[in-house]
Parts: sequence; C-alpha cells; structure tokens
Amino acid sequence: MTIDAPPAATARGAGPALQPTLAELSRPGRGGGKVPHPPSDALDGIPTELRRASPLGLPELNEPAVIRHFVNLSQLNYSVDAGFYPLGSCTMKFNPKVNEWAARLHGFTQLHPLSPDQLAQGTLELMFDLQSELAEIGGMTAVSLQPAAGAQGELTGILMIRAYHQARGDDDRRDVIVPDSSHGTNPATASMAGARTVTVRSAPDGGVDLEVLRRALGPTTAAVMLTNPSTLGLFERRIEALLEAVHQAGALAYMDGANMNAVLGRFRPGDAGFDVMHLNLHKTFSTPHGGGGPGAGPVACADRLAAYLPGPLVVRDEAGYRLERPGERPTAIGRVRAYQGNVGVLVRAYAYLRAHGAAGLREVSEDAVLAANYLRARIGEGYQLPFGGPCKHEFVASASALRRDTGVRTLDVAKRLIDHGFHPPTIYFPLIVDECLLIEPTETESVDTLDAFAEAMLAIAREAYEDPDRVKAAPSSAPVRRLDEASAARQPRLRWSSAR
Amino acid sequence: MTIDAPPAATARGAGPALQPTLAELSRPGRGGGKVPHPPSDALDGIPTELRRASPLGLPELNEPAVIRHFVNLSQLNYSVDAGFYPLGSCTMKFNPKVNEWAARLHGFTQLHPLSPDQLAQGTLELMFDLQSELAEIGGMTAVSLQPAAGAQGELTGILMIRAYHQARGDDDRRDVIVPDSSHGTNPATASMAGARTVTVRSAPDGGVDLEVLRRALGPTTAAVMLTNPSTLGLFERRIEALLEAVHQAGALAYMDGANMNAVLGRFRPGDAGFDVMHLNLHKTFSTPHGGGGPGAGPVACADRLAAYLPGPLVVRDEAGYRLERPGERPTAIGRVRAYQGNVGVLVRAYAYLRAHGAAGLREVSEDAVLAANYLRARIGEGYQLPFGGPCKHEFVASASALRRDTGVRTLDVAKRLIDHGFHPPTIYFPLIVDECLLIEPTETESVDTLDAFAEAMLAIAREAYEDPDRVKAAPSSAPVRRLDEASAARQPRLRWSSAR
Amino acid sequence: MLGALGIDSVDVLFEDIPAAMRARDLDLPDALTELELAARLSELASRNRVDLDSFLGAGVYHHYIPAAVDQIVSRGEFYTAYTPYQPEISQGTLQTIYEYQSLIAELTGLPVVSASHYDGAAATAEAALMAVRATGRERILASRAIHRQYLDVTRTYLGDATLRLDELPTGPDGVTDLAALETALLSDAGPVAGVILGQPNAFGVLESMTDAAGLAHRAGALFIAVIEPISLAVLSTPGEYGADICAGEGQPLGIAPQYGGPYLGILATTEALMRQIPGRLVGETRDLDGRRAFVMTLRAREQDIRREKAASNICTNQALCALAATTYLATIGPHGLRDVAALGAARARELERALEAVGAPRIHAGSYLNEFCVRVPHAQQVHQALLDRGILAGLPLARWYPDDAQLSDGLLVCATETTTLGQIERFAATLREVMA
Amino acid sequence: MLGALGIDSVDVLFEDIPAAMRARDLDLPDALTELELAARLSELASRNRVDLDSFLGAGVYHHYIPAAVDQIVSRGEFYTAYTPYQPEISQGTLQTIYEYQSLIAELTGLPVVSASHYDGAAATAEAALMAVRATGRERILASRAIHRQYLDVTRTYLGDATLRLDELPTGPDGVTDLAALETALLSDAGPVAGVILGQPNAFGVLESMTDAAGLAHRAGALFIAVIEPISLAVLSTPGEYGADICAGEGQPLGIAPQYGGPYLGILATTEALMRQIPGRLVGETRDLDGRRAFVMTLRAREQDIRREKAASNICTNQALCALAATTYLATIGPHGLRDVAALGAARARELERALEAVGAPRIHAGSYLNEFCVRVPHAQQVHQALLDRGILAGLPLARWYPDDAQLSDGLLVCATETTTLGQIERFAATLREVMA
Ligand SMILES: Cc1ncc(COP(=O)(O)O)c(C=O)c1O
Ligand SMILES: Cc1ncc(COP(=O)(O)O)c(C=O)c1O
Repeated sequence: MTIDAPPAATARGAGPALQPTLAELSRPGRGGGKVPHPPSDALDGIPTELRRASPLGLPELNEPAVIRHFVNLSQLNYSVDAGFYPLGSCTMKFNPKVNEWAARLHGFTQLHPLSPDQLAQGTLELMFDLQSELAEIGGMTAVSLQPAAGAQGELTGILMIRAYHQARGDDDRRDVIVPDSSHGTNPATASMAGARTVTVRSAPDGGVDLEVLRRALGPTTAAVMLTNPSTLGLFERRIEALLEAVHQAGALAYMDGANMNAVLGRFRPGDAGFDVMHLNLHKTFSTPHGGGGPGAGPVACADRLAAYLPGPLVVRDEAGYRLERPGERPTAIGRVRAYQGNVGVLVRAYAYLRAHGAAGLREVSEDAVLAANYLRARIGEGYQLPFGGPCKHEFVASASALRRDTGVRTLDVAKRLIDHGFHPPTIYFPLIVDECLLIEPTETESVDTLDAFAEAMLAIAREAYEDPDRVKAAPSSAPVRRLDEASAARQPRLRWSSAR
Repeated sequence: MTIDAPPAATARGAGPALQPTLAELSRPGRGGGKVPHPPSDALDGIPTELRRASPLGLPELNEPAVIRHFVNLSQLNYSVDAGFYPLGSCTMKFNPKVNEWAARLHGFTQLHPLSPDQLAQGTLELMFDLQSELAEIGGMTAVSLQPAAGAQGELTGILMIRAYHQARGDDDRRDVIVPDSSHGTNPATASMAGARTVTVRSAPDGGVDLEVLRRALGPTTAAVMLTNPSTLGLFERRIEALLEAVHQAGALAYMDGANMNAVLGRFRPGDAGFDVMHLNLHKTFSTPHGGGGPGAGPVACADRLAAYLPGPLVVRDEAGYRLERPGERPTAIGRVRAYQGNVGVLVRAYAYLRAHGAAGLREVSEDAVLAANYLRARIGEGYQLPFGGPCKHEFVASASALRRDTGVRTLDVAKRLIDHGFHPPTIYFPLIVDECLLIEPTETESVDTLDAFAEAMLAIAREAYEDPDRVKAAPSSAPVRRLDEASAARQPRLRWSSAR
Repeated sequence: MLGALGIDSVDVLFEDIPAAMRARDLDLPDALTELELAARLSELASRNRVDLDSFLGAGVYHHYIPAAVDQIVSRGEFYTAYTPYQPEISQGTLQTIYEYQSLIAELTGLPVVSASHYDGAAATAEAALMAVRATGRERILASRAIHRQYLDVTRTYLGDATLRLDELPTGPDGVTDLAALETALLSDAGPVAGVILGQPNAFGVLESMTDAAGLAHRAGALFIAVIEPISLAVLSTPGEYGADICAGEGQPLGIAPQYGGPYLGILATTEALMRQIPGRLVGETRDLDGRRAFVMTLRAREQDIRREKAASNICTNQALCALAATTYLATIGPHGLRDVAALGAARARELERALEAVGAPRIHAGSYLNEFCVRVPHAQQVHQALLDRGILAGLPLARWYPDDAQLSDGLLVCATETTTLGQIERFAATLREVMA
Repeated sequence: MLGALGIDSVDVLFEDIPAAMRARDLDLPDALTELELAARLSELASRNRVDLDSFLGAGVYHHYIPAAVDQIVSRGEFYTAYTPYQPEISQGTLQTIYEYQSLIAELTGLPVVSASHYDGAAATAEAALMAVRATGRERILASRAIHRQYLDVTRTYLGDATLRLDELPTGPDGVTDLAALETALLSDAGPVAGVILGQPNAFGVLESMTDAAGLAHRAGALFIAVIEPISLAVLSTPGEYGADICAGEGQPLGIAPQYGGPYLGILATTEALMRQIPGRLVGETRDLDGRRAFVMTLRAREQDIRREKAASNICTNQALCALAATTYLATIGPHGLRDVAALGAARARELERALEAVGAPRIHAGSYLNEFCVRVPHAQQVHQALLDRGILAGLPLARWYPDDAQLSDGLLVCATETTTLGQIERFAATLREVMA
C-alpha cells in the first residue's frame, strides 16, 4: 500500500500534516476489546443464503491509531472555535458550550423516539416550549419542529401550501415564484415538491421588481418564496406591496427565514402577512454546523395553514405533554421525518433562546447588523459595493474592479485570505452579482477581529496591483495548495478500493 | 498594548499561530452572563478593612474569545493524542478514552470529600478494590492511595521508614542511600524528609556497584532507594545480593516503582524483599499527564510497614466500605493530602486495570519491553548504546560520537526531531551518561511508528555529517525557534504586568 | 462601531423595515444566566425516564458507543466548521467524509455513497425519487413491512401529484408476499420505477431480497433495499443481492437515540446511478504540488449550482453524524462489528426462548436477526403494566397496524449487545407475573 | 519485532529477572471489554449519593463550573501532553501556565506564583518549609483554625526531627488569639520561621490578617496566609495585608469536588522570596527570531537539576487543574467572580437567618463570608436525620475538634452561588422538624 500523503514526519512541527486514510493505517489483528464475543452458535438461526458472503473489509485499527488519526485530521480544518468564519448566508456565529453540555445529558440522549409519552416528559416540555417560543418570534400560530434543515423546512412549507390550495379545490396552483437572488434551495424545493419554478429578475436595488412579480403572478401561482432579508443582505423594502400582490393573486407567501438573525424582535413575518416560514436553528439559534450538519429547520405558520403542519406536534393536556396521535389531525401533510426531528439540535436552540430572552435576542440582531454595516464600510474602501446600505446581517461586495485592473478574481482573493488566517466569505453567490463576495461577520465577533479581517482584505487588494501572481498562487500556507477539481469530477474516486 | 506575537492573520493557514495573552485580549465590559447578580447589600456584613482594596484586574473576555484562545493554544502543543512522544522515564502511553468518560461521571465528580461514608459507597468500593489490586501487583500487603504523585509517594515511604526505625528506638538511622543514576526526586525526597542523602556511584554496567553500596551501608542507614528497572532502563541484576546487604545492615529497601510498566506480572517487588514502593499511575496505569499533572503515586508496603501508612485507608466492614476514622491507626505517619488522594486519577487507573486483567497487564509489559528493545536495536545503527541489552521499557543512547565528529549535540538531535514530526526523547538524563538520550516508546505504539522514528533519528545522524549547521538551527518548522532561556532566568518575567 | 458609521443609534440601521411592520416586544421568558440555564436543562433531562430495561428497537437501537466516538465528535474543529467549500482548509471534514463513503461502500457492497441524508426515512424517500428520475416512471412499490414512518415520509415526499406509492402485503410468516409483488409489477397501474423492501423488515423478519430484486429487475424497475447497517456485518449485502440503491438509518453506528435525531440517512447506489444520487459527494484528487487531497465533487447535482434542476434540495445534511459513524466503525473494527451483530442475535434468541416459556410466542415463522414480534394477550395493558415495573417491553404494534388482526396483540421486541441475560430473565419473569 | 531481534519469545527479554524472583500469575479480576467496563463504572458512580441538598464546604465548595472549562480541559492536546521540556512544541501548556501565574498574582496580590502544587494542604506545608529555608529558623506557628487536614499535612511534612509546629488558640469569637500569637513569638521555644493563619479560617470566620502579619514581621517571622481564591474577589488580599507567602486550595476555581482530588495547590510569594519557591515557574522570553515565547525558568530550584539540594521534590504537579482554573477565571471574569463571591455571601446570610429562626444560632461572633458554625443540640444525630431526608447539613465539628466543648454541638455550614433559596428553606424547615 502506498501512502501518498507526505510522511507524518515532515509536517507536524510546521502545522498539521495530511494523513493517511483509515484503510492505509489498517493492520490485520488490530483492534478489539470493545464488546464481548458472542457464543459461537449465535448466527445458527440465519439461513446461509441470507448471510454475508463477501469479506467485511473494514479497516483494523486500535484506539490509539483511531484517536491520533481524527485528532490530526481535525487540525486540518478551519472552524469557528479557532477563527473568524465570515461565510455569508451561513451565520457562522459562536456556539455556546453550555448548549453542547446540555445536549449530551444522559436523560436527553438515551431517550428512544418511540418511548411512551409518560417517559418523555422532559424532552416533550422542552419541545413544547420551543414550539411556542419560535411561534412568538415568527409572529406565527403553530410550529413543527420536524424538519431537519432549512431545505426540508421549505419542502414542508410548500407541501402545506399545496395541501391548502387543494383543500379549497384550487388544484391548478402549481407554480412557485422565486426571485433570482434566492437561495438555491428555494427553486430546488419547488421542483422537489412537484411544482413549476418561476424565477423573477431582481430590481437594480437588489429587491424584488414589483412589476416583474405582478406579471408572474396568476391563477396558477401557488406561492411566492421570499428570502428576507435577502441573500444580498437587504431587507425587502417593497414588502408591503409585494405581500399584497401575492395575496391578491390568491397565492400564499412563504418566507425563507434562514436570515432571521438580522431582525429578531424587530420584524415578525407573521405580523407582516407571511403565511409560512422556516427558521434555521443552526444559523439564528447558534446550533453548530457540524462540518455540514446536522441543523434543524422548524416551520412556523399562520392560522390558516396550521391544519397542514406535519405531525406529530407536541401538545399539552391534563396528563402532561404528549405527541399527537396518528390521525389526530387528519389534514396534516404527513411526516417529513421518521421521528420528532433533530432533537439534539432543538435542545441547543432551546438553551440559546432561554439564555437570551426577548431583549437578548433583539440585541443579537442589533449587534449582527451593526457588525455587518461596520465591516461593509471598511471593505468598501477597497472593493465595490453593488447595493446601497444599510445592509442587514451580511452584505455583498465585488472584486470586479480588481479583476478588470489586475486579473485577480474573487476566487484568488478568497484563497489569499487563507494565508492571512481567515476563512474566506461565500463567493460567487448570489449568482446575480459579478465577482461576488457575500460577507457575514455575525454578532459574536469583536471589532478587533472585524478590523483585522478588513485590513487583510484591503492588503490583498493592494497586493493584487503590486504582485497579482502571488495572489493567484494562494494559498501558500494551508495544508494543501489549490486542488484539481476538474479531474476529481471527470474521474470520480469516491472511496478507497476495497481490496486492502 | 502591543502584541508581540505575529498577528493571527499570518499563521493559521500555516499551522497554529502564537497567541496574544488573555490580558492582551481583554476589553472592558466583555464577559458576564454566567451567574446571577447578587443583591446589592450582599457584602454589608464584611467590615471595610477586610475588603479588597485593589481593583480586581482580571481580564474581561467573552466566551467566544476564551474558547478561541485556548483552542488555538492547544494546537501549539505536541501531545500523545496527536503523535509519538518517546519521552524516557515518563511512559507516555496512550490514554484510553473510556477512562476519561468514567472520571467525568456525575456520581464521581460531584462527591464531596467530607461526605459521610454512606454517601460515598461507589467511590469507596472503587478505592478499596484499587488498593487490593495494586497490592497484588506489587506483592505487598497494604496500599495508600493518598500520594498525588511519585515524588509524594517517595516522601511518604521515607517518612514511613523513619517512623519504623523510630518505633524500634533506632533513632540514628537518618541516611538515605541513592545510586547516582536515580531519578532526581529520590535524593530530593530524602532531603525533604530531613534525611542525609548518600549518593553511590553506579557500576560500569549501569547497575548498582555492590561494593560501593556495602561500604555506604551502616548503622545510620535508614533506607536504600532503588529505581528498578532503573532510569537507564535496566533491571537491577544484582538485586538479590543488594537486598540482602541492605537488610543485613538493618536498613529498609525502598523501590521507586515508577518504571513498573516494564515488569507487570513478571516481578513483584514485595516478593523480592522490598519493604515499600510507590507506583506512578500516570505512567504505568495510563492516566494522562495533563501537561505536567495531575497524577497519582500510591504507596504499597510490606507487612512490617503497614502500620505507618498515612490514613485514612479505605476499609470494609459489615456496613460496607468506609474510611478509617481519625486515630484508628495511631501509628500512621499522618496525612500527606488534605483528603483521600487524586480520586479522579484513581478512577482512570482502576478502569485501566479492569480493562486489562492479569494477562493483559503482563502483555502490556511484554509489548513495552519488546518495543524498547526493537527500537534500541534500530537506533543503535547510528548512535552509541552505552549499556548492554536487553533493556526493559526504555533505553539509553548517546550522541557522543556525533558530537565528537560533527559538533552536533544531543540537544540539536532532539530539536531536529521536532522538524521530523516527533517529540524528542528525554535528553541529558540520567546525568551520568554523556550526550544522553533516554528513549521510551511504550507498548501502545505500532512498529510502523517505531520504524518512522528510527528512520528520522538515523537521517539526523547522517545530516549531522553532511550539514551540521542545519541540525544546529533546528527546529525550523515549529511555532517558534529556539528560545533565549538564559535571559528568561536572568530577568524573570513570570506574569503580565497588572496595569492593563 | 456606531461612531465609525456616523450614526448614534442602531435603530437607524433598521429603518428599512416598514414602520407598520415593526415588531412589538417579544413575549419570551426572561433570560437565564448559565448557572440557571444549566439547572433548568438538568431538571428537564432528569424528567425523562431512561432508566428502564428497554427492549424497544423498531428502527432505533441502543448500542454501546465507544468513548472514543464522543471525544472525536466533540472536537470544535469538527463540529464548528461548515460545509467544506474551501478544501484547502477543510481537509479534516473532507477526508472523514471520503472515509465515511468508503466504509459504507464496504458495508453495503454498493460503491457510491452520499455524504449523508436527514435520516433513514428521508433517505428512503430520496431513493424513491431517484428511481423515478432514473427510470422516468412514476410508480413505487413498497413492502408494508418497511418501517411505517418510512412509508409515511416517502409518501409525503412523493407528493400528491403524478407520483404514486403502492404497498405490498406480507404473508403470515412476516415476509413480503412476492407473488403479490409479481402481480403488482405487471398490473396496469403503470410501470414501476422502484421496489422497496426492508432487510431485516419492520417485523424483524428477514426477506428474500435476491428473489425480490430479480422480480423488480425483470420488470425494468430498480430495487431499493432499506437496511440496518450493523446487520450488514453478517447479512448478505445490497451489493450481493443486486440492489440498485440502498437506504437506511445510520443511528446504530455510534449515535445516541436522543428521541429521534440527529440521525444519519444512509444512501448508496451503483456506479451506473452515480450521477443520479442526491446529496454531497467527496472525491480524491491532487493539489498543485501533487499531494493527495479531497474535494466535493460532481457538484452539478446540487441545489446551489443547479437550482430547480438539482437532484434534491438538500443543503445542510448530517455530516457530524457521518463522522460519528466513521469513528464508530474505525473504533469497533470488522471483528467488533460482527460481534455486535452476532451478540445481539444471540441475546435475541435467549429472549425468544424466555418469552415463549412464559407464554409469549413469536408471531411470525420467518427467520430473524435480533428483533421479532411476540403475541401477548392484551398487549397494550401488559405493556403499561410492565412500564410500571421498569420494563419497556418493545413496541405495541396495534397502534401502527390498527387494521391487522395478526398484530393486534403483538409486541415488537429487540435485543442488542447491551441487553443482559439478567434483563431478559427479569422481563420474562415480570411478564409472567403481569399476565397471570 | 521478535524476528528483527533474533529471538523467538519475549521471555528472553526478561531473563535478567532472577529466577527466584519471577512473579507467579497475578490474581486479578478478569479483563472487561469496554462495554462491560462502562457498565461497571456507571454502576459504581451511581452508588454514590450526590443528589442531596448540600451545605457542606469546609475547604471544598460546590461552585458552578461554566461548560467552557470542561471543553478546554478535555482537549487531548492539553491533557495528553507532559511537562513542557521542549518549549518549541509546548507553547500551549507554557502560555497557559504563564497566564495562570499572572491571574493568581492578580488575585492574591503576590507577584510570584508557582505553577501548581498537589493541593491546598501540600501547598501550606511547602510554604512552611519555605519559611524554614528562608529564615533558617525551625519553628512554625499555625492557627488551630486553619483546616485540620492542612495542619495534619504540614505536621507530616515538617517531620519529627528538628522542625516543630505549634498551634495558636482561637477565642470564643472564632478568631485566632493574637495575644497568644504575640506570646508564642516571644517564647523561648525558639525563633519562629513562619506564622500561618487562614482567611476565611476553618470556622468560616474572618481574621485580622493585617495585625497578625504585623506581629509576625516584628518577630522576624514570615507571614503565611491560607486563602480561598474566590473570596479574594472581595476580601483584602495577601499582598495588601503584607503576607510573604500565600497558600490555598484552587478547587473552587472550576474544579469538581470528586471526593478529594485532583485539586490545585496555590502557592504565591513576594519577589524577595522568588528563588525560594518550590515547583515550576514559567517565564516570558524570545525565540531566535525575536518572537515572544514562554519557557520553564529558574529551573535550578528543581529536583531533576539540583537533586538533594532542590527546593522541593515536586515533579509531577497539577498542571491540568491550573489550566481549569485559568479557563475558569478567563470565562467568569472579574465581575463574574465578584458576583460568585457576593452571591455566596448573600445566600449564607439567608441561611444564617433561616437557621437561627428555627433554633440553630451561630456559634461565633466574628464576621464571615459564606461559611459559619451553628449550634444544634445533638448535632451528630440531627445531621444523620437530615441525611435521611436528603439534606447534607454541613460538617459536624465534634469529630474534628473532639476536645472543644464550644464545638461539640457545632455544624459548619456553607452556601455558594449554587445554593437556592428553596434549598435553604427546606433545610430550615426539615431541621425544625428533626429537632422537634
Ligand atoms: C437563505 C437560505 N435559505 C435556505 C437555506 C437552506 O438551509 P439548510 O442548509 O438548513 O437546508 C440556507 C442555508 O444554507 C440559506 O442561507
Ligand atoms: C523513575 C522515576 N521516579 C520518580 C518519578 C517522580 O514521579 P512524579 O513525577 O509523579 O512525582 C519519576 C517521574 O517523573 C520517575 O520517572
């Protein structure tokens, strides 16, 4: 077996080294001692033809090797716990440690999802309270905690809207309108729900173009999905007219609430007239992102849609808290998860909510918006700002002038930020902005950090003029340099070969 | 405030960056939210002259800043969890994770040390079992778990020996004999216990020189302290004659059992005739070293010293387990710890013992000794081996030829190992070997790792001949280069200045 | 910062919210300090009853989780990172996903594994949609003996429009009726995109997957297996019996039950269907200096690039759970995994014997691994009586299969390597007492 | 490896052990798998009763430990490293020790802080030995109102030879008798090296440290304060009242009680005594490139260099506990620490009122912070009766002070910020019930 990574020897002192794979570390006979051996006749009840024929080629390692492998791999990662992570649209705020502690409490972790309600009163109370508190925050009537992520929340919401129209005999409403600035999950959700996606162009100020929207609306429109604040970091200023137009057309309004971190306690979508929304607990409510997940995307809705929320919800009666019984709310769209949701994530979000209270949440948004506007002003010293301010929790900048003048692209700026010790912002998203950088500092960063980041961005801009090749060659100090993504896609190697 | 560390910006991509201090990170008004505010009259009962007058200049940080600070600092450390750590005399073996889990169980951590015995039955049973099992391993009669470390175990043992002699009216026995190869704690302990330290020269084979020892023994000898296997990694071959001589002189024999990892299930000091010994749980029984501690250094003794063990021991009677009561064993030398010992460490050691059993412990020593002999043979290809084999759990090598031929010293070899990704061995200890390297691989390392380490050592030896300056300039890839230790000692700066 | 922006109140930054829409003060409980919060959460956690002897499985299992797993997933470097968009500083996450893909490929015998889905049910639903996309057909056949919740979720995902899901019956032995499958495949309700069976199925019974796969393939349908990953240490794999897709719940691989999630949706498929699979894929490549490295690949299937044409809307997934599974498999190893599977089977046979001896015989004749149904007169009341005595006697089936007379007095019970013989004895003895 | 060594059994490597001394097989319980081990340890832990309302302190206190502390000390990079002999790859440990030294210096007002000792008692004993070394005198005076165990340990450390320890009495108000101190300092039992008082003392009472320090200094003795670190957020510091050395138990700073350890022995002193302090010291310096870095310094005091002439035999210390304290102080901050101290004081005053109201008045008149002695008829039986009702009513003093009539019915009780008003009420109500 060849190990392509540089030998561990050359790199640890210099920072984390690339690691061999588990398969490469495997040695026959290693491992064991975790569980007792079964009696030799344990599997006699299983007919031979139902038994595994191929050898079980999992790697064989002992615990020291496993720990060292993953500890070293972990150090190859950039993380919020180690540095500033201004990934726009993702709200990479700090994840309080007491929440992690809470989610690991034995009483929470060991509860089986099919436990009778009487055994689950602690978690049920927590979920009940969380449902109520999220409803209050959204200005909505009812909440389902089932969806595992924002995208699943969207799917849930669109299916609810469909069920609503159908219940009214409005079977033809199958179109879902999304602005071209919307998050990719919005159109993808519409397709997944069997709807036709209608994309509408944004106005030059970044908001929805009301005229274009009005033209798109019609008797086949089921819903308009609006991210607000938008993925450009802008509050939708024409929102009153917009919602009026939607409802007048007989359609419902879905709000992608993934960006609620900007407007907690300032704006409640339900008050404004949205019919249904989701919240991203892994953004606004600080549950960690886990290298890609898990998160949670609860759906909150107004009265007229409550009947369609997926079951089971948590309800309270004389005997205490309980899950809705099968069939109890027959109009429900059905489950979207096998069980009650990403409960471990809900525990963290509940802890966050209780730690903040109303005033605290409002402060979160104030600080997030203030940080974004401050950073926006500073970044504007060296980059284009395609839209006017103020922004909300994030803002769009562009390296278009840099590209024009020096050939240095947004991608290069991002990679060079790595050499400066920062995680790059989101780049080339939203798709509608040229050489786009989407920057979200969050409220948990200090002004010192914002300044250091701004200095780095401005230094890179200067460097682009002085030594563009250096920027284009970045990163030079990361564990690896730029990757050959093209051949990865051309000849996908998605696993190690199983012959070890 | 100036931050001398390079800005975080330049280094993260390249591996962990040096960090500002907590004081430098402090900003007025940060932090809070951990505990409720007290009523304003909370301190009215305290006379003003007893109150703190100076401002409490602790740094003010919020949790994100704290976490980031320590996560980044942690990555500046080399650790067993991340790599090979062949620090001789320290037994840096892997620390199983289930032990960490166990030590953090609520029932263990929340128990107050002055709890009535009836509330402490779980921990008391664990301690009782551990006492018995350590006695069995040492071939001794009784064990005190109180000492916090090997050195405190030594002090305890020597005080017990003194008490023994005094009880027999043998008041003049105040000398403690130690070989010149002994660990520094041995002579330091003797002094601390008010004894006179007599150091005896080792024989050329690394063992005790019997003749020299016989001459040193006499009516004022209280004890001989022997590290066995010694800090040279050698089992004391003349041990039978040696113990006979000691006892014939009316002295007692103390065994420094810090190196028991070499001989578990092969050699029981009590069987051999040692009167008292300590064990280092943080070496032999895999409790982690914590960046310098805590550990635990239980003392085990033969029958004739049991009366002097510090109290309270854990005993069992009809009602269950309990601590000895004050005065119950009036000859005890008195406490050496405020309470029962480093119980959190004892839990880990108990877990390790129970995970291994008799056969497993014997295997531990076999594997440790085999690994050491294998590595010794490989290192011998490029370095001097001042003593014959076999070695036990560790061995001494010397870079004396390298120094003579190239000017490259052991210190340089050690620093260059850092560039190769390894923690250096112990160097210049024991003091009696020229250009000494004390190398202890432990049983938890794979042959692949041993080979990689040997290759690195041999490569450095080659490099010393080809490019000695490169070796002398090492490390070049660590977070810092060599330090100015002299001026650190000349003008000690032991804290940040309190004016922030 | 206000100063730098030349404003004197943060309110200025919120003036873009129309006045009429500004929120009133939120009505939420007061903020708690960390001390108070910890007390509140401890109290809630202690209100759950997790101290019973439990024989409840039904898709979620109590397995021993080696301590190493929690040490790794608790590392901030892993859990506070996000999607590895910047591979140069995300090799930790990327390599562990690649390793996850490799391990699950080894376990299932299917070479292409996505980086995670929300749970076993959502993975099953995605598998059904995938079959629809791959075949251009609109009808799914699913055994009634896959977990009820998985059927529900799949039905929800298929929606109400053109796609349709038909259930296949089971025989009295608990096995899916393959004759009925054959008929359904040929029925004029339309060509079938995919056939879904569970192994072990929802009654714990082992299906004839090879035969079912053969029938599906003969009709041009894809065959989708819903698997339990630990069983694959000893049971024939989807790869062996010719499944095109397999979906399953990864919770048994080092993830605690935690009342339903986060879990791990496993989804794997063949090379042929590689470009149809939804969700993240990580592949091996090189950097400019030729060093091996890992990167997200085949991204053109994903929502952020393809928008309405994406293979799925999935974005945030369950990556940390995939890391838990990877760490679990690396720690437990092939021999350990076989031991876990076989010891569960051995305990289950003890359980069967013990329950039968006190008058609670199995319902189905089909063979099983570590879970099975027993008949207990007045199952619901007996279940409650046992609860009162500290025993969670599995799942009463009447609630989930109200129309099935065979199951009306059924309890689905399971054993794992954590089940002790003492617990089994106590269960049997208490059952005898309660039934008397 | 055997092959490479040219041997066919590992036994060959053990032939240096004389045949007569080779051990028989060890008689130890069978090895357990991790699953079995975890079950055994859970069971032992659950056998401890830690669910009572506790008013027990006496040197070890239940404080709230922010979750951040455990996250940090659980990092393998910290807890699986050892003594930072190689500073180039140990800056993490070195800087945190430097920070610990700085924080404790700030707290105590004494500039030189050692990196940790075994516990408060061992630190006190080391302080006494340090006074002996620094003054060349051989007699220590210690208030009887420092914790009994600290007196015991100090006595053990001083040994039986030439060094001697005399106890100073306390008055009825619970305060050390300074007139007696004055007399003792002048007595012909020999010149005094050091005078030790506790603040708060073992009865919870506050001493007149300034006066005591003055008396000690006038007699050429060093003044040694035994402190409780959280109290220093609000109480006058050793630096302020002129202590030469302070020792104390760092457990309250983020370390769980865990039945006695590992804890954190705090030891701090003046610049003048810097070279007398035992234990590790870390100092700031530069590397070859001028970068700030940290390194162990003044090593010539330590055993591995100085052997029998070392300032102490200490080698392994309690570094990870010092890290816990550092993380705790960084997390809680100056305002938080003051709140902890003051809230404990406030709760203690509630406790005093509540107990007094049911007939258990304070014994001493001296002022106190958060711990005090109350008189309860039949204290030992009442204590047991309260235990049976789920209340741990502090420490019965008769066992520790058998010869002191004033304390024979005494209970030492404490409150901290974790004590709730509900617990106080329940304590008082139950006490009333039990005493009736
Ligand atoms: C605006 C917006 N909408 C929707 C989503 C999708 O949420 P999730 O990733 O949780 O599925 C995201 C984030 O990824 C988002 O930023
Ligand atoms: C041989 C030997 N003896 C004694 C000691 C002292 O033990 P400790 O460091 O636990 O005080 C050590 C280790 O440091 C040692 O290696």
